[in-house]
Amino acid sequence: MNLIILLAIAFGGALITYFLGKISQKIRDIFAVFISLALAVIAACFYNVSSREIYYTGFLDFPFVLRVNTFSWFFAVTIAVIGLFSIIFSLNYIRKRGNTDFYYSMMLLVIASMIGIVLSGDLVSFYIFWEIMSWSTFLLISYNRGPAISAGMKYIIMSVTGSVVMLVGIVSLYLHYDTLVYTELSGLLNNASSGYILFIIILFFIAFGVKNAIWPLHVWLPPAHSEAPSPFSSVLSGILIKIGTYGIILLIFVIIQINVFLNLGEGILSVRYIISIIGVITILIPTFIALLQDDAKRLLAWSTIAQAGYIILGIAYGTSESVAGGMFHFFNHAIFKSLLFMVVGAVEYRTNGVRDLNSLGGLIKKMPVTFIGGLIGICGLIGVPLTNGFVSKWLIYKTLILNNSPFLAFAALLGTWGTILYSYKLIHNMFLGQLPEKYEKIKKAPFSMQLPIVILSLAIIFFGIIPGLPLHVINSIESGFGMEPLTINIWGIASDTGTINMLNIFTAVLVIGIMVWLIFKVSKKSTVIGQYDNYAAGTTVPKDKYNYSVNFYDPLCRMISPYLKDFIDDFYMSLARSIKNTGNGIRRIYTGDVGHYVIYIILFLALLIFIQINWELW
Amino acid sequence: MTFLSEYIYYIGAFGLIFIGLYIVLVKKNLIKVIIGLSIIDTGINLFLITIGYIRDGTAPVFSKPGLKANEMVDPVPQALVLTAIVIGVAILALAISLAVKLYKHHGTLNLRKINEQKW
Amino acid sequence: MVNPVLLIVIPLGLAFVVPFFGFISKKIEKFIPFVALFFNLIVSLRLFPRVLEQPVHVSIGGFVPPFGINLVAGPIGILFTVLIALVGFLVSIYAFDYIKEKDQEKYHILYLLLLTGATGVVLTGDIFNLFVFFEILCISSYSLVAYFGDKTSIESAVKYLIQGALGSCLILMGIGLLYGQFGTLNMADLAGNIKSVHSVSIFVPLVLFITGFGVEAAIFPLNAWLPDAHSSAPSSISAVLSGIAIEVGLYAMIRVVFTLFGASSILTFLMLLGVITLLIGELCAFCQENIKRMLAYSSIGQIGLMLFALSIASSYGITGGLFQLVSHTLGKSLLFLAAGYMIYRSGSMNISSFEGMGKRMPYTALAFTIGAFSIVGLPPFIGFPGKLMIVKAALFEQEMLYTVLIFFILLATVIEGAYYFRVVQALYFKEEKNTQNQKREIAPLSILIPIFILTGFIVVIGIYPKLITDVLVSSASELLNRADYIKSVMP
Amino acid sequence: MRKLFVILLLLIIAGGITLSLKEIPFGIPKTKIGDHFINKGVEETGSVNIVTSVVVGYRGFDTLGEITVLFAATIGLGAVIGTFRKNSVNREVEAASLIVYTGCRFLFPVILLVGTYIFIHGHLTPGGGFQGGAIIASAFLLMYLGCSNKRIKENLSKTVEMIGGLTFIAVGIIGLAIGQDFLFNFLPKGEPAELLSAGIIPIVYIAIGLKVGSELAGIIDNLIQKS
Repeated sequence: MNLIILLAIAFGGALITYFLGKISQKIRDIFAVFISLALAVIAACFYNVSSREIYYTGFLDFPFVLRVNTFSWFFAVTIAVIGLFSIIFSLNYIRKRGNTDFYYSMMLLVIASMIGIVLSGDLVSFYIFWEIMSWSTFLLISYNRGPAISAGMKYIIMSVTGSVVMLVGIVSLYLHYDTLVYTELSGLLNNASSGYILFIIILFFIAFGVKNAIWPLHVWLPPAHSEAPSPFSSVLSGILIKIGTYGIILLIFVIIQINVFLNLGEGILSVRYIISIIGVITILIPTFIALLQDDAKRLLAWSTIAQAGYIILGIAYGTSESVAGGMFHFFNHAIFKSLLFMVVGAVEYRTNGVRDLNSLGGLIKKMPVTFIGGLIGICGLIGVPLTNGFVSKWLIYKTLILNNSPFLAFAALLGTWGTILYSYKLIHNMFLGQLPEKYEKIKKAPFSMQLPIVILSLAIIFFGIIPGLPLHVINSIESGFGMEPLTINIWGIASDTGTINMLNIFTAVLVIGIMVWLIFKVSKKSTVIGQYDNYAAGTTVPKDKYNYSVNFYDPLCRMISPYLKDFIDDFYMSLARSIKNTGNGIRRIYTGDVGHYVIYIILFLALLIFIQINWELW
Repeated sequence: MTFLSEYIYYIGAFGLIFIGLYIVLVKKNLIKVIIGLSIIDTGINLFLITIGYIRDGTAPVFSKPGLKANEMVDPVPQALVLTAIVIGVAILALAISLAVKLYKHHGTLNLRKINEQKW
Repeated sequence: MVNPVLLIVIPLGLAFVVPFFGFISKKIEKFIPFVALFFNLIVSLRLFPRVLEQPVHVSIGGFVPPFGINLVAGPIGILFTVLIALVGFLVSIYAFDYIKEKDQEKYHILYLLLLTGATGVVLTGDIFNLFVFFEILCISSYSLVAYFGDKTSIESAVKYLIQGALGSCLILMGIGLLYGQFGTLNMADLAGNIKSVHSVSIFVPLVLFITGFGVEAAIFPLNAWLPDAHSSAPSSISAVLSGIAIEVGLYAMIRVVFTLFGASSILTFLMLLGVITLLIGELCAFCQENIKRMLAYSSIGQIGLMLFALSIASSYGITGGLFQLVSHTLGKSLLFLAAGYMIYRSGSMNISSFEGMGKRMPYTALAFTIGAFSIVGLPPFIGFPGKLMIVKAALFEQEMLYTVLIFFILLATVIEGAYYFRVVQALYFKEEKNTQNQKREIAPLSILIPIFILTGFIVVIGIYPKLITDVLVSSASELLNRADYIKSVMP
Repeated sequence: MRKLFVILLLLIIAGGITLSLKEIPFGIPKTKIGDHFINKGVEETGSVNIVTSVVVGYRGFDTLGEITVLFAATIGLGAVIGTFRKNSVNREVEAASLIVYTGCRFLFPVILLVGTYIFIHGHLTPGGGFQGGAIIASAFLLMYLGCSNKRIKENLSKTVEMIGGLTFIAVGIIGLAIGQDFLFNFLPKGEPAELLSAGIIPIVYIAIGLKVGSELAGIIDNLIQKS
């Protein structure tokens, strides 16, 4: 199987979907699912294949290269699988909406361009796919209309800013080294001055940081994630922003090489340390901002930023364990965050678009499968043992502690603590507590929504118990980058600095679980009580008047909220306003009076002559 | 007075051009501006003719035998002026027609007041 | 043997006989520009391979230059001719249904004359002849801007005429000064005499030319006519004005600066001017609510970008600038055509009146979107290679100034993106306010065909830029090799 | 304020131009192509009026452009003015007195004759197509002024204009067709200073004369009738 065929299927599928939809909606749906399934299968077939092909040379003397190795395979498969699930999830979610041809076509285009990004073997084709991804994402984010429009605008402006900056970096690399193919480029920067490397790092980091929502560049993410259609939010949050992570890994490990990267700068001012600090900031601030949110999707959006912080922290820290942790966390986050967005999406679908946590509640009985999915999802997010999030976070903490970075480790732990708080708020306010009366007749989510939720939940548990599978892949990626490999077995990691064996933990938990279950079974002291069967000062509580979920964590929130104002967002907005004002000021020169215009002409003429006569400049 | 006799033609031609420019730049009335443009045109035509002039030269027409070729003025600027005049007329005609229409729409020819199209 | 002079003469002849066809049937008239420009397209494409080997020189009337007038059909000239013929051809199809006024005859004649003038400007090798054709271009565009005859269009046309006529006067003055000094009008002959622009006597004509052509090329601060004129002309004319007329102005300016004067010392200034033009154009466009004014200001910005790239004066820079020129010609014509039809349907030029157009006119809206993305420089459309080449050319110089300027340019690109994306959002993602008009209205075929063809070019060249880069490289070398030009005309 | 500023600007430009005029001394023979035209013009084009040989011969292409400019202006003027035709009321013009009326009618053919003479003899005496055309147009202007009931037949004037333009281009293309350049002087040049000499020049000049005459008359007609 050829890489170019894979891309052709991906892009061709996106196009054909649009026109199929004009014929029949059903065929289009089946076709879209089929295409994304085919992508996932074909991408999976490239396991352990390492190949590289030049597919096109006509573009301004830049050869276009496609390549696949374990690194890009890992990302490609994740993208294709999550893409498949969200397409399946969309089937019901999007059915009643207008312009569905456009939706599916763009969805497939986003997936295709992301696969293109990870499979491209040179920076120009990388950039081209990157931009296609940017604008197709923009169109999808704006799909929901209303507030989505400004969200999309924010996204595309920041994204374009980032990518033009990256373009400068790419062209500069080309002019210095005369090639943009990764394999030829890697190692060439060894001899470059550290100033130049820093220049390149900053340029690329702005671009990737925007996509990855690293702290000062994150402002587009919360509105975009919350306003996009939910299946797309799960793609957006699960994988699209991780394309930024891919870029950062590419930059650090392939283009610059890890040893050069680690030696940039000294001590606290080293580039590695600064980026780690940024990663920690990206964990801390958004985590607590997430706590303040009342909109389920916005909460998850902030959580996404925070989790991206873990990934950046792990990768930028640069030891083989932390990098493994970062990459594994990328994988895990893709699973549980897309799961959580689907859960919220399912609730939103059934409640006709309600995402406000204060007005939901008690849906556990109505949508049990969705609840279980949500529960497993937040367990993964928090990093409860036996879920995949545990292993990746453990790897990151361990390496931070072992390498004498207690502050970073502490901050990361603090982040996890915050994660617990907001995750609980999310699950509680949606599924637990009292069921509002208006949701009495709510039905459980349709099959096409439950299927991805169930599969992703199982995946969380599966990879939590057998982390060796993905870690094995990550290990071979790392050895491909020339890093020291970890010792891995199927149940976890066995190294001299610390061992983790999920089989032991699994057994322990299983035993404890059975014991607890037995005790409850034997004692039989507890009785199940209906939701309205409770007392308050002798009278029953009227329905819908009493809701636990409003003002959750109120004292804490009141305490921290003054510090968590999004200054960055304000800054960008005022920047935009000032540009607009400048434009408004400048266009006053076109006064509408033709007398002024001719004076401009003569002024220009006179000025040039004056300069030449006086200073003989030219 | 040699200075004047040397340069009087240039002074005249450019004098017209600058008068025209001044009118275009300062006057408010569209008709005056059009006249200004026309004056600039005339000035340039004069200037072109002046360039081709040869002292005591005759018109470059061999209308009768015995005319010496080296006493004739340069024919090229004359040809250019012929063209330039026609172009000037063309612009003038178009400008006048626009002025007529402008007056019908706005009821004024004051260019300072006709500024709906701006910014 | 195809003679380049046919490119000018045949359309001219056809323009003269339009009234004759009008006597037969009023319906035939609108096909005349179509036929003429199709002819031009074929001829210029057939000339292309020959021109790439060696520029074709034609002298008029059998008089060798510098005595007669000569046409120089170099790569750059034929490149422009093809562009003019192509866009003109497509727009003439568009006009079949778009122009519905009574006096169609005059529209078609003027339209054909405008494009003929543009063709003459890019082919001629004689500075006064260039001026004459330039005047044809200008006069027909003045009248076409006023074509609707309503309040705004007359006002814009008057302002355009005053500024344009002033510019022409300056050019003529410059020609006079040059003729006075060198006694010749042939560009190659003049160029052979001009060694440097340092002395005031050479510099003044240069400045006069820059200012004069700059008015038509819409360089800041000479561009005040453009937003008015482009926004109040019929949309088909706006497409041609924005896609061809200002580019031809830029061509004339660059030709004069590079070939006639060889003024390398002034290039840095022009480059700065280009960046300023770009920034001002984009900032002004950013604040517009009127779609056609927005597009017009965006054209100013794009001209600035082209001027910047061309003024880098390296092979990379000129190639990039010319690529940008091609991409702007295609993209902006497409935008004006698509926007024009949407305006025609919604009856308002306000961006907010475009809301919901994505549903009502799906194909036109799609074409507009692609055009907008292309102008912003997103792949896989034609704007991207242009942007890439310009960045490459600027960074290749390895100077701090260029790096700083390129960041300004990219900032302007972002601003440009901002306002184009806003329109795209309005097309697709905003609910239409008056709901009774929700039915789909597919535009007539004569509107869709040019739009589709332009879209096709934008995508195809965007994916496969090699189609035109070879031509651009040889055009760049023609502009850069002044000595070769002189030698080839005046052996 | 504005005036002062403008004067300042103009002074700067005047300074620049003065400096550059130093290179163009007045009244001294200096042109390269001009000498060539004077010395070789008669021989090469057969026209004794060198200006004509330049206008129609050496720089014939300019002339083609020039009549196109005029053509564009005429059409443009028609387009601009013409859109108002509907609402314009036919104003009652007081008829001219008999003397003026008769005088105009008497002068009309004479002026036409003069104009025709001038453009036919363009290659022999000062004058030519533009001048002749302008004189012809003035005849029509006189008619408009003096005899308000007389009008140009629009179709006739269009036809004349078209024939003029086409003749010019056809003559040019014939030169191309016989394997030479555009506007090549393919006819025998004849004896200089004869009426039938100078090859295509008289033909072209007649064409120009017709075209310019009808165009200018058209402009006058448009301005008088429709404004």
